Amino acid sequence: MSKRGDRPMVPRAEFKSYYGRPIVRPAPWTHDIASYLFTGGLAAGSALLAAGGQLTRRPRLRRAGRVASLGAVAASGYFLVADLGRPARFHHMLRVAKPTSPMSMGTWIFSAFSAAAGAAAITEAAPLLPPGFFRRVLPPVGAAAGLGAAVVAPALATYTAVLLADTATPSWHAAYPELPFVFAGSALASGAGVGLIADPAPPVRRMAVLGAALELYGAHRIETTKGILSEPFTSGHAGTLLRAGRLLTAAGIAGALLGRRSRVVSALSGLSLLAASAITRFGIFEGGMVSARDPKYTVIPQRERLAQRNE
Amino acid sequence: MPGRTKVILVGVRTWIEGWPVYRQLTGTDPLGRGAAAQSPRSKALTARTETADRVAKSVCPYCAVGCGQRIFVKDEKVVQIEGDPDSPISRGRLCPKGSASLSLVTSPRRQQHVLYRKPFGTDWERLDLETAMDMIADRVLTAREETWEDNDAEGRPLNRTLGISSLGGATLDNEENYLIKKLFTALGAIQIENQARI
Amino acid sequence: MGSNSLYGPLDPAPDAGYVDAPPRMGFFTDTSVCIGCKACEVACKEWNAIPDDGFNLLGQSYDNTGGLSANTWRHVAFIEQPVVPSLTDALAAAGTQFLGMPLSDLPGRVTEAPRTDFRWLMMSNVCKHCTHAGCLDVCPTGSLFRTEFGTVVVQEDICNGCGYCIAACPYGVIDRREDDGRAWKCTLCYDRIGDGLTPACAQACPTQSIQFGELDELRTRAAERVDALHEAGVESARLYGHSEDDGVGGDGAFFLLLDEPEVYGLPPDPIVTTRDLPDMWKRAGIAALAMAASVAVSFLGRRG
Amino acid sequence: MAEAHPVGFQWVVEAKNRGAKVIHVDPRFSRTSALAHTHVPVRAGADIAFLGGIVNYILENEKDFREYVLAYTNASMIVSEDFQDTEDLDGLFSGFDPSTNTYDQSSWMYAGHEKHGQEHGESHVQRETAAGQQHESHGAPLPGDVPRDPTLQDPRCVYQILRRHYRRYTPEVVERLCGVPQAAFLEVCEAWTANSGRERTTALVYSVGWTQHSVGVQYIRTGAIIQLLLGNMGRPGGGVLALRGHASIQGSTDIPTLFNLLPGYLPMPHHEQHETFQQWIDAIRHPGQKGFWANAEAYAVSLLKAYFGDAATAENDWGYGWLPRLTGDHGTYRQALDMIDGKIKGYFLLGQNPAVGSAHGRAQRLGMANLDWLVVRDLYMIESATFWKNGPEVATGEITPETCRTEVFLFPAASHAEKEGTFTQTQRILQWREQAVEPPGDAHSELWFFYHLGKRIRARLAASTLPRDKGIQNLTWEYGDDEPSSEKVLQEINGYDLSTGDLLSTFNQMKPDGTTSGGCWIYTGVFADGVNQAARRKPGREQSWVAPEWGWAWPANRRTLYNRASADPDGNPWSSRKAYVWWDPAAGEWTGHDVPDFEKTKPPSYRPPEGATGVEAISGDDAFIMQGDGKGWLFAPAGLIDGPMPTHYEPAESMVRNPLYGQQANPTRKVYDRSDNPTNPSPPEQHTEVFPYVFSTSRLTEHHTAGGMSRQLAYLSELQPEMFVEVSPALAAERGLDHLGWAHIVTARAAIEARVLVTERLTPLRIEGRIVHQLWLPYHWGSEGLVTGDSANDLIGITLDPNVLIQESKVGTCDIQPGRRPVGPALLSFVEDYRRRAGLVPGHHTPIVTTHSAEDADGEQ
Repeated sequence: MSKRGDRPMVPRAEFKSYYGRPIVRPAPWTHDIASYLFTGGLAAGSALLAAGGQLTRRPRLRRAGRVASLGAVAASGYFLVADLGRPARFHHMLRVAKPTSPMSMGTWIFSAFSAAAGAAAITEAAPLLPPGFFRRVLPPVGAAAGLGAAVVAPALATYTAVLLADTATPSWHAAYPELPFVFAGSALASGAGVGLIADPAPPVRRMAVLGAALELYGAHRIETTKGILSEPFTSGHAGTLLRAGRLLTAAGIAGALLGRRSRVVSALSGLSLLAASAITRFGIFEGGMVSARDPKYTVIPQRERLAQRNE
Repeated sequence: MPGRTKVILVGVRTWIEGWPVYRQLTGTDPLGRGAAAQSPRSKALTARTETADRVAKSVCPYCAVGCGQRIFVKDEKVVQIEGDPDSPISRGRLCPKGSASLSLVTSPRRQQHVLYRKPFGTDWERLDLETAMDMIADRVLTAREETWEDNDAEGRPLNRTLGISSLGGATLDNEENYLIKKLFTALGAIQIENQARI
Repeated sequence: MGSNSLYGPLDPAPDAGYVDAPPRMGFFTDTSVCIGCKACEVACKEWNAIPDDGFNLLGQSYDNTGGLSANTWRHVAFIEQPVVPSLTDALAAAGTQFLGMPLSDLPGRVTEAPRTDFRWLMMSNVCKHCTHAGCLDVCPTGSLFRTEFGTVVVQEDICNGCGYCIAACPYGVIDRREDDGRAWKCTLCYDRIGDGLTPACAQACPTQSIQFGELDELRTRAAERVDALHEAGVESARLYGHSEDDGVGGDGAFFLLLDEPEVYGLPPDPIVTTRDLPDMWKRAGIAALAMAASVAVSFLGRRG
Repeated sequence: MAEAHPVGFQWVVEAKNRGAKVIHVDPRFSRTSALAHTHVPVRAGADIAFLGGIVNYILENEKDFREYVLAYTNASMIVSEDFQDTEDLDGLFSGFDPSTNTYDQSSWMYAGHEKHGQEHGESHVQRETAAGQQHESHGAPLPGDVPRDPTLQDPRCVYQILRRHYRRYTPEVVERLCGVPQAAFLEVCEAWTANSGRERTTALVYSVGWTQHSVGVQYIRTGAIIQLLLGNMGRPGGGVLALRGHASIQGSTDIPTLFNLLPGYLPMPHHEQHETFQQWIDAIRHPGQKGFWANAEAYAVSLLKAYFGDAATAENDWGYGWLPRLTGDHGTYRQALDMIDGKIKGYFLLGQNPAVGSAHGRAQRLGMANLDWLVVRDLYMIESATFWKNGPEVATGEITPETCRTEVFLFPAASHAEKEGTFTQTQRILQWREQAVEPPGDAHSELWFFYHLGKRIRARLAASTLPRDKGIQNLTWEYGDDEPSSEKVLQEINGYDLSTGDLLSTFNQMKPDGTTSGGCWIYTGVFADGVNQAARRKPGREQSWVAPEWGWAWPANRRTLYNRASADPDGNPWSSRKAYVWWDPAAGEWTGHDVPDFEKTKPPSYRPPEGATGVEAISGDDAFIMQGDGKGWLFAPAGLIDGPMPTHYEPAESMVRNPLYGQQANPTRKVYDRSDNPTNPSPPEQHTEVFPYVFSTSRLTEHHTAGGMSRQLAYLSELQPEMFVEVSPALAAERGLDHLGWAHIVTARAAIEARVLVTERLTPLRIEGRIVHQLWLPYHWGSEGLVTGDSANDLIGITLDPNVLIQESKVGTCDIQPGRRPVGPALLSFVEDYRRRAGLVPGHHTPIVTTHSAEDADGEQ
């Protein structure tokens, strides 16, 4: 983690703009989309947790993972449709399948995942049914669906990184090599968070640590290696969010490792990881917006790129 | 029964074939960025000038350059006003004001009824057109009578009234200015002016 | 679908599946003859019945529109450039950003001598109808599509207002309309050119600063115009968006400018985000594998 | 031009692309300047100093196109010995009478013809009746044979008089008076002279803001003198083009809804000068004079036949007795002041908005508040219709709805798309508009309104036996039943051969014996061969570059006037490149790209016999056939009230003492010396520091005149949404004005507020050794519409040019202070305080004659 305190200010290069107005336009998305980044990641993480639980015969983990995944999928669906300018036309997303559009690919990924995660979660209700055909058929269907969801989960968790990066928003685009790792790590951490609350078994702790590691590695590179384009992630509101996210992640991991014996500490560290994941997503979201609103983040890097190319 | 199912099948087939994803897989636009994604509405798009009932040759009402305008009419409503490419003066071009002629002519803010404000009144009231015309005719003659001058101090003819004034004409047609000047002159009302004086 | 489908020189209409497509049409906007009359703004709004942008004095010289938006598909920019020697030095000394605004408060700025020279740049900005259009690539509903003329159009009967195109445009052109929810931008008068007519702005432009025609023809005409201006001593004339080798494969609507692009609010080196898309998916794939591996490692360890 | 005539400006861009040098002279850097090679910022109101400097440059360096000047101008003519110039009389010409502030012009006459000159009484009447406007279609009256010195050496020949008059207008004086550095000034002189002469021409284009000066007509005269000296008149790519403001303002002076003219620039009869028909006719055609104007009687009789039809007979002088007579100044400003005094009962406003568009807005509105009734016909709700409830005076309490007695009628009018008829644009081309749709609701054309108003009035007076009603009873007034036919009216304007009923094809067919009719002789030919020539629409690309088959230009479809001058005295083009009209000896007629402005078959070698008059007296090399002497006038022996040669006078409101002469401002300007029409003090008066800045007003591309046709439309209102004032950074610093902040501007008439735009496009000028700041205001705003604001014309007083009675609204002095203006009654005391500090207290009279020698003889008006 880079030390806080004063960043070396980029020298006030003299650059021109049109009355200080933005050159590119920030995405019109509200915080619904930032929330979806979190719930999408949580759904993926939970599905993986559930699959892990399923394969290592930890029913409580399986059940918690599947239910959390279903909840997250429902929340994601709401956020995605609510943010549309014309919500009634949400089904137009399935009109095309365009490889050049991460959101088009993402829609199909999300649909497939939702179907699988939904099915898996429903089968959890099998025990409540009266004995008979369904009660017998559901569990194996659930198992297959659970594995299906787990297979799609990594794509669900990382396509959103490609979606943000595949824009003209300077800081998002510049972060494309590392953003998927942040989102993958963040998804794992939030999944592990669910696990820590439900059944803090060692795999969950390992999953939390690995997730946090991935996330911190990605965030660190984004905040330090992008030159002026790192600035939006390290200063202002976005900077505060990302730093808070890191603190909560550290706390969560510490809790997960040290508080092995206490269910309460494990649950708290789970919550901390979940919160960290959400806050990190909002931080990334906000940083991108800032980089689109100030013309210098568009002009200066492009001028430097031109200078290098012309040497 | 088979008839109806055939119709449903055909319906389903055309629906499928209309589905851009299907057209991506089977057509010449796999990435779905052009031909496959075009909607029926887009395919059928046409300019409203081509579907107009008639075109009137006109001239812009704003400044004295006299740019040619073509006014397109559909169902007795003006649907577009743009430059007349035939005009050797403007070659089909217009300025911002000329280009706003469609709004000028069709704006809901245009006055459509006679309004009347009685002396010491605090607001407008509606007035029937024919009644208003009669009221104006009476007032013109009354004012004319009250201020008529047959001769000057030396007995030379004046034959006029200074009780009526009129301002306006540079935005009007020559034919309108002609009738205005002709009527007021015959009435002896000489205080006729227009924007040429400001 | 050819090799340059995502990046590099390309004739976009055939690549987008049109069999024997008409020649690619576009705009060449020669700002050296623009008189800032805004006929293009009004003619566009009248033809497309676009709502007004509100009545706000912006103080950006004679630009009270602000910029391209869902309700402004042609925007005339105004930049007042006093070339008073003391101004440029004062600016450098103060290290402030010259934002194109007339600065009345700058020390030493109030000179006795009348200004030595003055330039008032005017430019009618429009959607670039890029060869590689970020907005079109990212559109998840297929509302944004490539027309047979090689132009980029939003289909208002399809768009659900997801807003992705707005973030993807390297020029910040397209925008979502407040009360309507859908994205809107210049259609290069797709309905008019379909009937062989000239787009409304090009038809109205009094000095033919806006020229509409076949893109190849416009590119040769523009090159000749730049040479003519250079011979006439206008050294600062340069083309912008004309070259197929730029970051968006060349613009369908390109410009002749008299100063750096950013002075007009244009990006100096725009690159379509789709160029890096394959690399992005590769990166995401690695992260996904890392994720799967992490879970595997987590659960395959000693049962604890 | 790019600001107010953008589509016309395409031709400047075309010329520029073909290598023409474009120079823009304007106090403010405008969108025209942005496309010009050179912008020359000048002090508003000093144009004659600038142009006089160019005349000086031409004459001192002998750069005039000598053959052209000798052949086609009155340079060689000898002026009367009695003539004394402003150089001799400290800024006045000979013949000035301080009691009437007019000139006895006889001393300006050519030698030996002093008795033809105009004496005082006549000049006074000429000023009162804006007689200058008659000369839009013909020159002033003048005898034929005049002494000359072709060697141009005689000290009393026009050429030498001109040289002496402008000898002191050196580049150094131009710099002192206009603030133009000498280098920039000389660049203009060199460019103008280098691009004139046999092979090259220069065009002078002005917007009619030039006429809105107390010396407005003389501005245009100076431009004409330069173009004559350089041989640019009558030639392609040359001449003087006026960019007029309204769609048919040229039409509204040709067929004048103006008090002093009848159609075709015939003068309205004057009670004293034209008591009888014969006096009226002789006053127009001046028997013994040469030139086309000689057969004016035919034009006058044809007009009366058009008005009164069969009732007009030789016995009753064609109904001349029924015409009303002028007694003096009945202009719109005189009327506004009379309205304030309660002398006027009723007022018609026909597509005009004086509450915002006319000078001295407050006087206009106070006048309307004292009428019996007001009829407003317009497309939209305009300020002149709601002065009684939304006007600024309602806010100050001067007018309250409850106490305002004016009855107001607002009639909806038809737009240009809802009626057919002709506009006459600024190149004199009549263009017929087809009707697209019917007018909505109760809206009607003015044709309909006045036709039916006339029918109602004639019905009411049908039985009258009063002599005053004879005119209206005998009027020909039959144009159809409901919607009158515009075509029928245009045909009446064109005129008929009454014996055959055929439409006339040229005004030469008009007869003075009552056998022909014609509502406007200069428009005769618009229905040549019975065809509506104004409706012709042959595409420009299928015609020559003169495009004669699009619409119809008066007179006789001639597109460039005085085009005889595009050929040398022998009839050969001055240059093949610039050939326009020439003599074809084989065919024995004039031919070329345009309708020759000369008798078709009169050879260039023709010389008139001794004692010839009228058309016969025009010789083969008299290119200016409408002038009394057939020549272009470098020196105007008659016809102009304020002098034979343009002279630099300071504007009526200035802070600069005229350094060239004791006479400060135009001594013959029309002044209304009343307490409700004060003028800011100018040297030699005291307190000029109260209003220390110069202001000018003009238009924006996005708005139209008083805003009635632009501030009601969203797409134009959003482009320029608020009233603003432009100030230079230097003035902003001096007065503490912030960019986008508020400021209020004050004159002796009013105070208005506006947002501040600080811009380098205005620059301080060094005048007479000190810095003069100029600020600029658009004049489109008013209290109605989608975007509203204060009206710039409220600031401006009523001081008029003597020749055409147009107000000086292009230059004035003012003060500007940061922040918004006071509101309510406080506004009145605020402006009153300024007046007091400026010494404009009751009993103050603005001095007119300020020459050092003159005792303070204050001329009465």
